[in-house]
Amino acid sequence: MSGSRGELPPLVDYLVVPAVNLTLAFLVSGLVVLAIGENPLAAVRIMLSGALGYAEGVGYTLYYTTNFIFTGLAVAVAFHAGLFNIGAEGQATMAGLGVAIVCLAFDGAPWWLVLPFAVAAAALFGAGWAFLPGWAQARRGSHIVITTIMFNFIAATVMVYLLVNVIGKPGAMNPETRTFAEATRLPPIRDMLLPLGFDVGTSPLNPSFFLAVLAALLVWLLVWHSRLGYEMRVFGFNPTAAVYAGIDPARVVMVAMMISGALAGLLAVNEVMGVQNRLLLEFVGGAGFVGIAVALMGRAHPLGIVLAAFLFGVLYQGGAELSFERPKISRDMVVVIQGLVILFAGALEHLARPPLVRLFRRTRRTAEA
Amino acid sequence: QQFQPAILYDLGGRNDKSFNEAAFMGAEKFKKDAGAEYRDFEIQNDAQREQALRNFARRGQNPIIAIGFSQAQAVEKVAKEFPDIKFAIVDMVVDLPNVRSILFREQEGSYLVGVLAAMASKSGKIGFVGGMDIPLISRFACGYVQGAKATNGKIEVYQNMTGTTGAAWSDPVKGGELARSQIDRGADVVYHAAGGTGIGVLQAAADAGKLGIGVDSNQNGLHPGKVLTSMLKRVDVAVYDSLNDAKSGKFTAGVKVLGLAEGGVGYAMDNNNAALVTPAMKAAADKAAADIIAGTIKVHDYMADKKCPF
Amino acid sequence: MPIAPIPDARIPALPPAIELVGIDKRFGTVHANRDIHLTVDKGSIHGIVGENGAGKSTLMSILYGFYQADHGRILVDGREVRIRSSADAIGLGIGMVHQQFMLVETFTVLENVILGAEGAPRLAAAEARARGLIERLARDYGLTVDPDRIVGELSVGEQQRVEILKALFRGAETLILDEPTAVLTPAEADHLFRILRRLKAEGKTVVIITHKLREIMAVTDTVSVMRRGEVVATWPTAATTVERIAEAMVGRRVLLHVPKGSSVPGRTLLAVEGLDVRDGRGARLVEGVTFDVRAGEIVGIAGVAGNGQSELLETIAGIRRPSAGGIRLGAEAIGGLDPAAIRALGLAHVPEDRHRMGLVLALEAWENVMLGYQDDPAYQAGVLIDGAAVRAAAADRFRGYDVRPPDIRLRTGLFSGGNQQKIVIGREMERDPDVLLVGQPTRGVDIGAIEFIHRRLIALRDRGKAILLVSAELDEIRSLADRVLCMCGGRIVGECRPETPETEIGLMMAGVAA
Amino acid sequence: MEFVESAALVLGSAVRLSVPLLLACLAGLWSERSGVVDIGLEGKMLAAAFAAGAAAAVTGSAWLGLLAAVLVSIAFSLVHGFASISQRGNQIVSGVAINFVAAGLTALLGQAWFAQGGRTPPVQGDARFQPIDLPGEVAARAAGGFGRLWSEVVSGHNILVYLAFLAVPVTWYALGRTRFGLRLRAVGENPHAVDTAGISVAGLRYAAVTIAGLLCGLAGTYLAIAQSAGFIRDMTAGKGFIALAALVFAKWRPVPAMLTCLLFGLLDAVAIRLQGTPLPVVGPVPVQVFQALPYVLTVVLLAGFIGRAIPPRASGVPYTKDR
Ligand SMILES: Nc1ncnc2c1ncn2[C@@H]1O[C@H](COP(=O)(O)OP(=O)(O)OP(=O)(O)O)[C@@H](O)[C@H]1O
Ligand SMILES: Nc1ncnc2c1ncn2[C@@H]1O[C@H](COP(=O)(O)OP(=O)(O)OP(=O)(O)O)[C@@H](O)[C@H]1O
Ligand SMILES: [Mg+2]
Ligand SMILES: [Mg+2]
Repeated sequence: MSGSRGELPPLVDYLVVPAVNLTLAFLVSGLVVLAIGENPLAAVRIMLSGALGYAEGVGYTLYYTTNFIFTGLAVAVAFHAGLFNIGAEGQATMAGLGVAIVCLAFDGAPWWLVLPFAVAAAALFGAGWAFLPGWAQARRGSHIVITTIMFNFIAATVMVYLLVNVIGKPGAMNPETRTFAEATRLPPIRDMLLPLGFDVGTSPLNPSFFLAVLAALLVWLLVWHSRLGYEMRVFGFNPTAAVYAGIDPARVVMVAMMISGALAGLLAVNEVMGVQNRLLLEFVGGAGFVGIAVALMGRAHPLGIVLAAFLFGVLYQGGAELSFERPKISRDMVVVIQGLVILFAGALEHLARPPLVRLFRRTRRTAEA
Repeated sequence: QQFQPAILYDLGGRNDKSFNEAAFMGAEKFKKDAGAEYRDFEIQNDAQREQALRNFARRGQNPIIAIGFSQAQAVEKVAKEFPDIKFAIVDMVVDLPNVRSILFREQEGSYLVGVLAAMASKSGKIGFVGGMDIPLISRFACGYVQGAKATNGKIEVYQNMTGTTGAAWSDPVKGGELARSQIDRGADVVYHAAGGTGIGVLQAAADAGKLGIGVDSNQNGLHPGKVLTSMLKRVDVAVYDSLNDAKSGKFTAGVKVLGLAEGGVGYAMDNNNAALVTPAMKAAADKAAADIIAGTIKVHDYMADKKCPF
Repeated sequence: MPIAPIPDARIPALPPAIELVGIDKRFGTVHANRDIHLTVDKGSIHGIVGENGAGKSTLMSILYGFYQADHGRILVDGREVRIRSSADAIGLGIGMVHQQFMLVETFTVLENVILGAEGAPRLAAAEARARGLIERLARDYGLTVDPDRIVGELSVGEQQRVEILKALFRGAETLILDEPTAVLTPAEADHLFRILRRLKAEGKTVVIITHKLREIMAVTDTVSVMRRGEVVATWPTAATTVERIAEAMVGRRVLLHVPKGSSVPGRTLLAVEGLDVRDGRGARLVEGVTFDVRAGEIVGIAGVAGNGQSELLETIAGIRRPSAGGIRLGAEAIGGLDPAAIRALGLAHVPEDRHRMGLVLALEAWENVMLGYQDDPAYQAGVLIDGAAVRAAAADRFRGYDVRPPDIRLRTGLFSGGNQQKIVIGREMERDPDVLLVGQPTRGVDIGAIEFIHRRLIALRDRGKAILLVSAELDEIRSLADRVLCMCGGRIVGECRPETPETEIGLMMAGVAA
Repeated sequence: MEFVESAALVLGSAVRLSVPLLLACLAGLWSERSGVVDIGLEGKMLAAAFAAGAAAAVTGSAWLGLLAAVLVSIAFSLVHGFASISQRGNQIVSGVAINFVAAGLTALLGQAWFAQGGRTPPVQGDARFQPIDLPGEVAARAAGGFGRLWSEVVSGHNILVYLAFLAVPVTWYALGRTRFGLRLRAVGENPHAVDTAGISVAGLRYAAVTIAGLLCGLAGTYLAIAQSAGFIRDMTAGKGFIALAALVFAKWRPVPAMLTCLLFGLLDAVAIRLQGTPLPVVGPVPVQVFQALPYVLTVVLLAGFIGRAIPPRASGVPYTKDR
């Protein structure tokens, strides 16, 4: 490849290149903004200040980031074991059920008491929903991509059934459970910071953000510093070598899928216990699919994932702000911008590299001369 | 307090050919009549409901009208934070002193189109296609069945729901196929309550030379001569009235239930379906409407007991 | 008396088939080829030797249009040409058999042969032509392969024939072979050389890269030696010796045969009895194999690749399950245990395919040092892996086994084959196993490294360990083993002393003397 | 007889439901057999559906709608190709991006141009692909019973349906029996082999993604102006992902792809038909049971009978000369 990694100073490689890519993405988006008669520079300013310019905006950005960290990590963990988990959406959906059951069962109990159980339930339900595709792949040779896609649909169906016929709130138009008691809800971070004298405004950001950061740390330890992670990577890169090394492929596949599902499931802690405070249909809202892009853009590394998730958080919050401020820029426009960013910063990430490499070679040569 | 109205649409968006669009139409009409500007916003995900409401409120928008039952929790929260601002919510009750809750008796309008469907049907079989198996949609279905059965005791009603994900509201292909399956089994009138999916239902009925029934807004014009009628849910009127009340200082909080009596629901007649609805049919429907208003016909509300006894 | 043609400056000689002038190539910071001048005469067999990483493959890949040189010119038949892609090279009558075969494993032989040279849009005509060619070559050269077999199911020797067929089908006048015999048995190699001589007789030119100096002496007319990206010598083969070539290659004197004392076998450490192995479809791969290996001896298994040796090793190591029979490691019955359990009992295994099995090329080198030993308590720190301990062990191995470059953080795939092999051998031998299974320990490895690996194996034996060695190199078997078993068709067909003449072992391997 | 007629109706429905899946699945097949993974099928189909709906609405011609759809879909394909072939980017990320851009852009332009909430105006008559009656249709229908099999299942579909099923043998032949197909399959298995055979890896892959674009164009057209009468936002409703699943199910082969898509269509049609009818013995069953049926059966079939599906070896891996 012309201009591969390693020919540039690390600083350039990890900071300048992504910055150039993002700039390109915004330039192209700017053309679209221009086409509908708005000022692209103003649009970028609104987007950035909406996402990062004030406490509440930051709160929203981080709230979205939380979701994307969970699903991004989920996809990445499976990825290290050579598995493509498209099922984070369904796993998170089912985890929502687990969280709701716990919260309803302990309704009224203080959140810090309920939280461990909710986390456990989320992980358990998510892992359980991922276990079957994992099992089918390991023992029956079914392809994980199909089974996880199918399990997404099945999860949606199960959820409608349960919410309409079993656990739904009586008399509600909407298939949803009753709302949890105030005490049981995860408090917004504002409530935790106000006593300390900070006001971050009203945003849905809640302690699950820390859970997400913790999860990223744990995934880092798991993948690069634990035996299981080592076995997963060996299997992911070279299944034959894994067998040679005495690693049981079926076990790795199932365990990796369950960890992946558990991580996806944690999203439900944020959404169900932290934000919606009730179980409702489609609360995952596509975060499972965004997780795929997050994981890949983050190169399946927790730090990368946190950064990519943050980028998507900025896009989501900044996008909302943008279409709020500039009614002409509809939410569809925002989707287009998100797509362009994924395209330029993700898929076309090498676009800027060869010119930069050439630039560096030239400067180096002039420096030598 | 200034008069600076704002509208918050549900996930379907401003132009969903359904109740969001009806709300938009009401606001537009008001804008034209009263010459007052308004702001609006289409959310992209659940988290934006509260955010958008609060953003409106902070900017001093007043009144703020939220469309759709899913907004209830957000309205409740934000309305508490801004007790001086007037809120209205469509399709759900939020019990606060500054919130007007507007409900519709969709079952009553559905009853009327059920009557028309039963009379228009030659085969004695009619169909219903819903978007998702949720209580609100079952309420449409149940009223429809009741009206049809009341007209023709032997009538058979096929019912289908499209799906279980958000895609269920935007899958005209599946909707068309559901309608076709009902038509293949003999149905010759098909009523839909399925958003964008319903476009496919009406299309399939028209393609097969059968009749469709539209929903929410007047969809008769989609296939002139092929859409028997549309069940109207006058969200436009509700929005218009709320804006008007607020402007003229007559805004009241509390629950407003809009049924036939209040002109909140009904069935659509226009040039497109004039030839389809015979005077006898129209008379029967109008009689039923009068009886419902008079209370001699009780239309069952599915939401009351989650059952449809017909 | 026939007189050999002597080049005469007065008669205009035929232009050389290939002339490389000042070829220079860098990969990033690596200077793979430095100002190379090389002339290959028409109708000759030209050998190229050099250590792993000397730049041989790179040079030939430039000639074949796979890489572009940074500087330099190429002349074909005396005309300067520009080779920008393999298509250009093919058009100039250059064919190449790559070190890593460029075959589509899911295709049939026929499909592989015609790929890129199909002629008409419909395949039928090309297939018929290829069938004809395959038949003719089978007749003329004994280059037999079943045109309708799936390539992935062929033995490496057969796959190589497919590669040669591909080149000939495209009308190659100059044929480049990159380490063609690394994976062949002596008989297959001899077969190949007969074919090469036939090609030469027909006026074609052959360039052959190899690590086996014996082969250089046997088939080439001219030999060029490369070291660190440069051509350091070119000689008429007849005018040089193995020792001179080896010295030019490595830059020091090399022992081509590692001396070894006679063995003092002790107690039986590995005993295999009546072992049967079947594949998924129930076909027998190993049949009724019985033998033992005792402390302090190296037992060699000779055999043509694909006769059950690999499966035998894999079954002993626990990668495959035996369908019948027993395996004992010391006193323990290990038949049917999994690889981790068997390893824990003191068996180590150098698999024959390091890329496929022995290493994970995408991992950093130090991570491969714990492959198979990830459960070792020495590598654990609480619930986590003790990275520092593993890296320390890795650095130690790298020093002890002279792995170059000694960078344990480098991605494993970036090491040359010889050095990758040293990583595997170091890992397995340093566990001080009672029994070591070794498959093809020096495949594709340069002579310097071969010497090193052989020394290590003998040293292990002398420490009273049992070694079971599978190799396609009869030379290797004969110089290392204390006893030789011949395998054919999944059975042990005979046992002999390593001094037994090569031809006799060869016959046994073919199943004739059984 | 009545059973046969019901079966005929369900089968007819299965055929119609399977067509968009089949076209998208074949598109994925072409792309992935060449080594380019394509999870942007959904987006391309959606973009094509919009282009078809918009062009047909404006020009009044279904064929111009088709042309526009194909061009737009190919344009998206080429973007994906540029990212994954020339730029060696991550193919999945690129596919995700395509899906985002298509979803946003169709709604955006739809609203900007037609102001109907991202819908295109409904089309009628020549702006739509109409059913084609094959010979004997009327007689077969009149005959009832098995005649209905002819009239419902075989006859009376629009041209795109026949094109879709024609694309199967064409794909089979082109992949299996032609020079182009041989090279294309080779590049998906081992691009090094193709490169060293003097054939352009990039050229082949671009050709493959272009064909994928063409087929997605047909699929989108079918959705918008054959099966429906206009574009509606998000109208692909996940079919691109189901097609992807079908592709794996079919192990990347054309004839099994057709059978799989027909199976998926059939499961869907049966689920539609059974919804709301009480089952013998069990009695009334929640709708969701039937709605989940196709997905559950797919999983069961996959786990029970299909066995391991091995993708083309080089798929998803950008081609570089170094190892
Ligand atoms: N694709 C590549 N990218 C970067 N560097 C390369 C590449 N291929 C080869 N090299 C460098 O070029 C040098 C020569 O490699 P080459 O493969 O030509 O050696 P070789 O003589 O064929 O070795 P061997 O005997 O092991 O086959 C190596 O040391 C390596 O550093
Ligand atoms: N992509 C690459 N980047 C940098 N160096 C490389 C690359 N590929 C190979 N090399 C270098 O090329 C040299 C030779 O590698 P090569 O793979 O040819 O070894 P080899 O002995 O031929 O292996 P084998 O015989 O097992 O195929 C090594 O020094 C290695 O470091
Ligand atoms: Mg080499
Ligand atoms: Mg080598």
